[in-house]
Amino acid sequence: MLLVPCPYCGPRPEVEFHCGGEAHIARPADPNALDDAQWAEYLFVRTSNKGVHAERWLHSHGCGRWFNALRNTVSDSFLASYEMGQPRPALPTEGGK
Amino acid sequence: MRRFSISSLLTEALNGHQGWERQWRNPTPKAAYDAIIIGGGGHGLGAAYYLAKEHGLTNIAVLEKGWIGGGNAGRNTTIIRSNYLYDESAALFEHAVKLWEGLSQELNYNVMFSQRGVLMLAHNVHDVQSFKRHVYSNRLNGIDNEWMTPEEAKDFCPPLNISPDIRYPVMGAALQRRGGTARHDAVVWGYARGADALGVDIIQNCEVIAITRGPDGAVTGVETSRGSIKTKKIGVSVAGHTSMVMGMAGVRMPLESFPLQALVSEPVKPCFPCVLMSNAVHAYISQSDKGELVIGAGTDQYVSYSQQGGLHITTHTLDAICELFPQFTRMKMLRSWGGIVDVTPDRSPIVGKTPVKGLYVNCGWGTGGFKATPGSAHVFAHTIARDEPHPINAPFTLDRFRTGRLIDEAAAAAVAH
Amino acid sequence: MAQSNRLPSGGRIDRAKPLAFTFNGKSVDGFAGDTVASALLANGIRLVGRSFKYHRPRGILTHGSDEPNALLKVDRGPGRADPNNRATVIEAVGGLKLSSQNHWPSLEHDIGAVNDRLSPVLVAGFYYKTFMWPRSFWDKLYEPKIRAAAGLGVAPDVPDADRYVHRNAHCDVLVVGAGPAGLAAALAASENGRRVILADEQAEMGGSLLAERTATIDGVSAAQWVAHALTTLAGRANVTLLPRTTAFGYYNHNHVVLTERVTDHLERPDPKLPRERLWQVRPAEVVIATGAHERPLSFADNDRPGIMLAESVRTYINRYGVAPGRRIVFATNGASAYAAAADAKAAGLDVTIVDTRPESAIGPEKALAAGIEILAGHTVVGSTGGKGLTGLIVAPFTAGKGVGARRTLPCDCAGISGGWTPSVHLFSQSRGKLIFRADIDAFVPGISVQKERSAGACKGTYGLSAILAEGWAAGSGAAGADGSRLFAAAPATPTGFAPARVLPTDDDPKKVRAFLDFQNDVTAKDIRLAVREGFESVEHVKRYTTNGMASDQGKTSNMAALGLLSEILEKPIPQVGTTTFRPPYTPVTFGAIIGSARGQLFDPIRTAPLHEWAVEHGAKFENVSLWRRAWYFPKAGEDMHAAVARECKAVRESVGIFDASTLGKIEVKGPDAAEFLNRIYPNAWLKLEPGKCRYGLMLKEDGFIFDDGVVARLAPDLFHVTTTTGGAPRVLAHMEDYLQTEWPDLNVFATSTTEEWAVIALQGPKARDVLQPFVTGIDLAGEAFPHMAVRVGEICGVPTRLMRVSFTGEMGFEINVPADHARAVWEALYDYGQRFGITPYGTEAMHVLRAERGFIIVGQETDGTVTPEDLGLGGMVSKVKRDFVGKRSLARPDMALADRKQLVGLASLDGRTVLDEGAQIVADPAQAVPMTMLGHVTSSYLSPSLGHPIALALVAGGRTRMGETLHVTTPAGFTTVKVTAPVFVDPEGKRVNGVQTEGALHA
Amino acid sequence: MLDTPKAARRTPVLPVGKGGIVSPLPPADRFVLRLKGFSGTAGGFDLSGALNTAHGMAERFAARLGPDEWLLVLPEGEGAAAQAALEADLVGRFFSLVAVGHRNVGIAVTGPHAADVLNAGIALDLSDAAFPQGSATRTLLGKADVVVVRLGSGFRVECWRSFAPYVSGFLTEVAQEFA
Repeated sequence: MLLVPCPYCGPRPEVEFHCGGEAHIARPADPNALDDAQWAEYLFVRTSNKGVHAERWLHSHGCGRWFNALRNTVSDSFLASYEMGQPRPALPTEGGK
Repeated sequence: MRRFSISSLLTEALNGHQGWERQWRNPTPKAAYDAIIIGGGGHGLGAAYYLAKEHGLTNIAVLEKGWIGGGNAGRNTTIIRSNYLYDESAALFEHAVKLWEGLSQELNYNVMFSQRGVLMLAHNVHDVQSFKRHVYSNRLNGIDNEWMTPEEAKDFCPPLNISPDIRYPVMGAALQRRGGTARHDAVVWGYARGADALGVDIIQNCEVIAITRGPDGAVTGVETSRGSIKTKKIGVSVAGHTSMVMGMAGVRMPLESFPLQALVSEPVKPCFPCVLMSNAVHAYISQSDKGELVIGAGTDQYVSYSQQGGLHITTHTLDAICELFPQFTRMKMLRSWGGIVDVTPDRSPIVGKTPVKGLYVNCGWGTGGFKATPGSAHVFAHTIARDEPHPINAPFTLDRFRTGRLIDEAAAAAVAH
Repeated sequence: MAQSNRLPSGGRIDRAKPLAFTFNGKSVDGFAGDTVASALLANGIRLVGRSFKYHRPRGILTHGSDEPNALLKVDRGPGRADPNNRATVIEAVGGLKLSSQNHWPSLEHDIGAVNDRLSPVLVAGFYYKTFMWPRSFWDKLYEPKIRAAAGLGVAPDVPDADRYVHRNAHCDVLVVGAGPAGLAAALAASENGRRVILADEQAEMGGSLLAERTATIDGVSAAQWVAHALTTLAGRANVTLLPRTTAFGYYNHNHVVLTERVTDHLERPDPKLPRERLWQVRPAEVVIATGAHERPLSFADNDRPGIMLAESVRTYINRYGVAPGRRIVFATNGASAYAAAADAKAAGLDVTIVDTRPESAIGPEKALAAGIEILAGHTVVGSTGGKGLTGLIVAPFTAGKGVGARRTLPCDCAGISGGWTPSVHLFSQSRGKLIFRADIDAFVPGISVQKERSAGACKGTYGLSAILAEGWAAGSGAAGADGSRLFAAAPATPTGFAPARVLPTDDDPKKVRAFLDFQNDVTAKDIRLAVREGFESVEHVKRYTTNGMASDQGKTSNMAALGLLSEILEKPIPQVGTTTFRPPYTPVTFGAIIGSARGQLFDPIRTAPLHEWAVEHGAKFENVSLWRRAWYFPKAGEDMHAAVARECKAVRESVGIFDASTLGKIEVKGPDAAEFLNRIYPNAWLKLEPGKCRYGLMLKEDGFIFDDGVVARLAPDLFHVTTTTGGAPRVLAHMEDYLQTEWPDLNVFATSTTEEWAVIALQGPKARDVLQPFVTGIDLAGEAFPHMAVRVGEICGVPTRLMRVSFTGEMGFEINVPADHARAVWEALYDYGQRFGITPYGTEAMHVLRAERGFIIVGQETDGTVTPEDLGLGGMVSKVKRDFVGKRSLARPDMALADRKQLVGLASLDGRTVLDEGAQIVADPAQAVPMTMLGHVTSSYLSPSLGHPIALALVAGGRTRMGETLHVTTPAGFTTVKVTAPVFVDPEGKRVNGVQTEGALHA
Repeated sequence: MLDTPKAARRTPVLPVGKGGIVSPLPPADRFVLRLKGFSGTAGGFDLSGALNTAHGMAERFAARLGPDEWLLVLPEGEGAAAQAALEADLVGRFFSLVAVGHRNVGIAVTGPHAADVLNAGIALDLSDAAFPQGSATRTLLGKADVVVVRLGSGFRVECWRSFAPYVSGFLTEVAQEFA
């Protein structure tokens, strides 16, 4: 069970959280302006990066906040977590293990 | 290829088994092949086998980054069934089951396909409606699947707890008698041996690190940990790692890769006759020929390539198993492991062409790819050889996510695969 | 049975506390402190089981959790029997009933032993090569035979009488293993108040020190040092000692899971105690001090009962006061067995040492063997005996010259030692990479990945002084102190061995069966066969031969197989690889893993405030998500059908009362609340006036329906949103997701009030009459309180949000009251309603009533692939709103196809047949299989109001098929139906206003 | 209009374990307060505390469960006055005050093994150092969402009423060995 670093509550057990998938996929401001392929890209296409991955988490059985986190999908270690709306932080060791 | 038979076995027994030959060679990669399959699992090796056998493409190679069968082929709970709801899925999985039924003989390798029946439990009114919908749909598609009362289900699976007092009482069940299990490693080895005998090069410890493309965008070859290899056709069959490999060709996929766990108990004498699935409480159980209870758990909730998940996922599954089979709490978990499954938004696979010429993909099987192995391999080979899909895999395009013509088995049935 | 092999003195057993248990029905005597294995040996019992494949007689090989052979069924009474328990770890308890497994008719005379004769055929992977003809025989003959032969013990067939619990714990340092390294680590780590947990799988802490006869530490005996260490630790409030506790899994983020056996060692356990406790520990740091496993030697017939590990011989003598034999031959390739031989001799036993190393390679350990015959430079080529060892066949061996003349050393016990394998399981589970140390022929932990450090033998450190110092340093380091301490241990620990894969022999290697994996009957020959057939990866060899896959998971066999593989492939071991270790370290009961989650605690059973009333009034219940809801209220003699018909009739003709409390409720508040709902729902909300309700369908971004419900606007900035029963949590999560991530600029808060408000539905022509007397502050008159209005007032003196809504087609009210008041309000209404024949109804009648009126249920008429247009509810989708969740997806090409499945009604042409829900629909029942299916039946009932069946269905292009004849599957075949509109009662919707529409009802 | 008595309040009937470790608490009034960017006192509640802390007394406190979310608990009957006071103090601000007095049930877990009992189902560190007096948080107990508050002696567990039989059943089951 992961220990998920909630930016509000600190590290807490994974069972308190719901993972919401890849982060930084903003809902298009005007969905009608997108063609079908672009809309499908927004709805369905995900990177599933092997390495550092930005993802959404909801502290559903805790403070109730959505937030973003960077996690290495090979080691499963968390590298950062940050509040919704903040930019993805740069990592000095990005790409490494 | 030396045929396996009781007589060859007895002959060798007298000879101290000195005369058996390698089941597949250990070749050095050639500079070029007519086609390359990336991924030495059951799907990839099977595709190579059918390319060679049915399409005459023998100058081909299967590239495996580790050892063949080391991915999901060797990590699943080996459930086989074809009682899917939608015509498209039913056709695909039934194609596979028909091939399973003759696979040991086809490959001259006992894959131990055991048609002991797959029993799926209904625990609420919604399940009952959904399962009957499946049963009727299967009937019209020519697929066996029958509705059972709780008492009939218990007759078929005597350990089952059908007490009305349990948390989620059994209200009935759907049984596909032709469903069952097979020996996962044997499928891999059988296809490898068969493909090798037809001239296919199976190259292990060969990791693809790049896919090269020409000026027209078509594939021209691969860069591997064992050098460059030229080819005009590449079939990607790398469950769990599809997004990464397709990314080498610049194709982004509607996939997420999740850990999936399973476990076995210590071996015991036969106590569980069939495969039993309960989607409502998330329990999947059968007993291997060795005597172990084989139990499938769910996926973890996050993308991971670690082949390791949390204990709470297996706990959740064992909670359900012990609710249905309270006699099993004193059984012991012997071994647990994880695989990586790539999951599509509609929980149906993608088998077909891609936007890149010469690049074909077979992926997105989620938690249910093993059962499709021969069928998927067969139609994937057809797609690669003819550069057009077989009618059976034609609906399973990448493009369906654009048009909205999804094949949403999960949504339609609340049935995990 | 007499304890013929109990030594007259010594051991840590309590001779003042005798006990007796039975083994295969015979009484066995022992003492408190014995394991079952030590007591069996004390009673002279060597044969304890049969192997998996060949049914060979097997004895006790080890003294711990690595035991592959001695697996017993343990029976502790009704509901307390289970198979496959290691005799070497079961504590001897008076009254236990033990029996051996995998034989018929008896342990001594086992028919299955014929397999041993067939062993030339039953080699690795033989089953892949045969049993294929004829095809049908696999399922019917071969597989059942194989299955019956396989397996070890028999699974329990009655529910478990014991309880299990969980415990989550946190500490600064978790020390796993209480041998010398672990004790030193725990002492160091706990010096300065850090929270320390020390866990050890054995009943008594001390590890290998408990079997030391001569060793001293800092001038006191090993036993005294252990006692002092444990007293010190027990005296520290910051230390938790967990004996009988196995750390079996090292998971992500320093999550270590332990299983504590709480009562199995007690003859009469307190029923308040759980049998086992699963500890889920999240330590800041972990010290792994799990020791090492001794390797057996591989030679022909190395599996006879009486052959055991040398260190186990030593342990049985020193710790348990048992002589595993009177004449013992130690066969070894290294130093440690000399200490065992010395201790055996000191115990007065007849001892010989056979050392595979030449004389010149034997080190200082030779001094330990004073007075013992040593056959140096000898190999073991076989053993004699049937169900028990009678002799070891040895011969001189010189590299290059081969094997010399044989001689048989008579013995009733052999102590074999093939060197040591550090127990790196937990380190490997923590994802640390192992590195190979050729000097000790073993894998040891490499760089730590998680917050853990290894110490002692599990790290390849074998000298006692060094182990203690390493343990101390690890414990201190884990506590952040980085202290060090030296320990003076004497005498020096004999260490070092010359790796031996399979011992040299002059027998035909094709015939020799030298066992590697004792339980799975894998021999060196099998490994060679696998390689010959092209299985070169260590994982392939493991899977093809099953080596290391038995219930001991290869603790005594993995290194032997790996070494042999390396020899055959002529590659160094690191290039051959090693297998990844996965949890659990030793098998763990399902009971411990699930803890309390059994029976009533398996999953919460949610019930609404009126549940007890329904129970008292004889309701039958159904499960709906986690809820248990009243399904119908049968009167004496009524079946479900009759009860539902009566309940429906009451609602249509008079008044029914229904508990709708499980409906999800969300309070949406804020100046932007209307704008928010406008974006979340496809229909329009800005102009809904306070005091009015509106029905809303909710879509996901993919355009498909995922929930629905009525929304009441209570104030300009306040909405009372309702959801389906099962959908409440996901709708709130959906709202929070958009509020927090996409539209954080909107000033809206959403709060769940599902359980604050109980909901009593009064439905039927007399509903208002029943309600009227109890309501204050609300004018219930039709014009003042029309259909789809909401008012706030009081009922029975408590607050209510009263909604004039109908899910039945009748005039209806949904009375929201604070949950704790629901019972009183319900009873008041029910009592008063008697004069109108008020009838409680359940979910089934509710389903029938709404289907008659053509109302959909999300999850029944929809399945995640259905759009509003498909249901004929396209009018609810705003054409003018620029955007809402799901809008763009509705514009995809496939959403506009004419052949999409659309909601219609179906009428059985025979006027009788009630269609099966889920039945499929075709145009031509005579077509060939596979048939073209047009859709399926979503809801179907015998309508009590109409007296004939009604059904709703999704049918391809359904709205263009009105009046068409179609065919619907039945269990026996097909029945014929006509396509109708999906509304059966009161299509004009007059009855909600109290207008009686007899004509429409019986159309 | 019938002359009917005011509807009585009836809380869920919960099991009482032996040894008094787990016991239901009396009915209370409660509110969920959602409010952004505020620190101070309102309606007599101290809302200045950090996330996951509770301020007040055992029977009347504000527990900050989220950055903009408080659970307010007070003795039965005091809710209406508190609501009026809160609304007065917060006038002009954007907030949401929702009565949830009947939604929740309170259960007391007390005694020297209280934390051990809770830790059978809660994965958080509940030791004095990690979860001292004045701590409060939402978390999971087994399979139920709960709020744990540490004010006064022992712990207060709050859960939704339909989960109360499960939560109290779970706690009494695991408390047996300490009773």
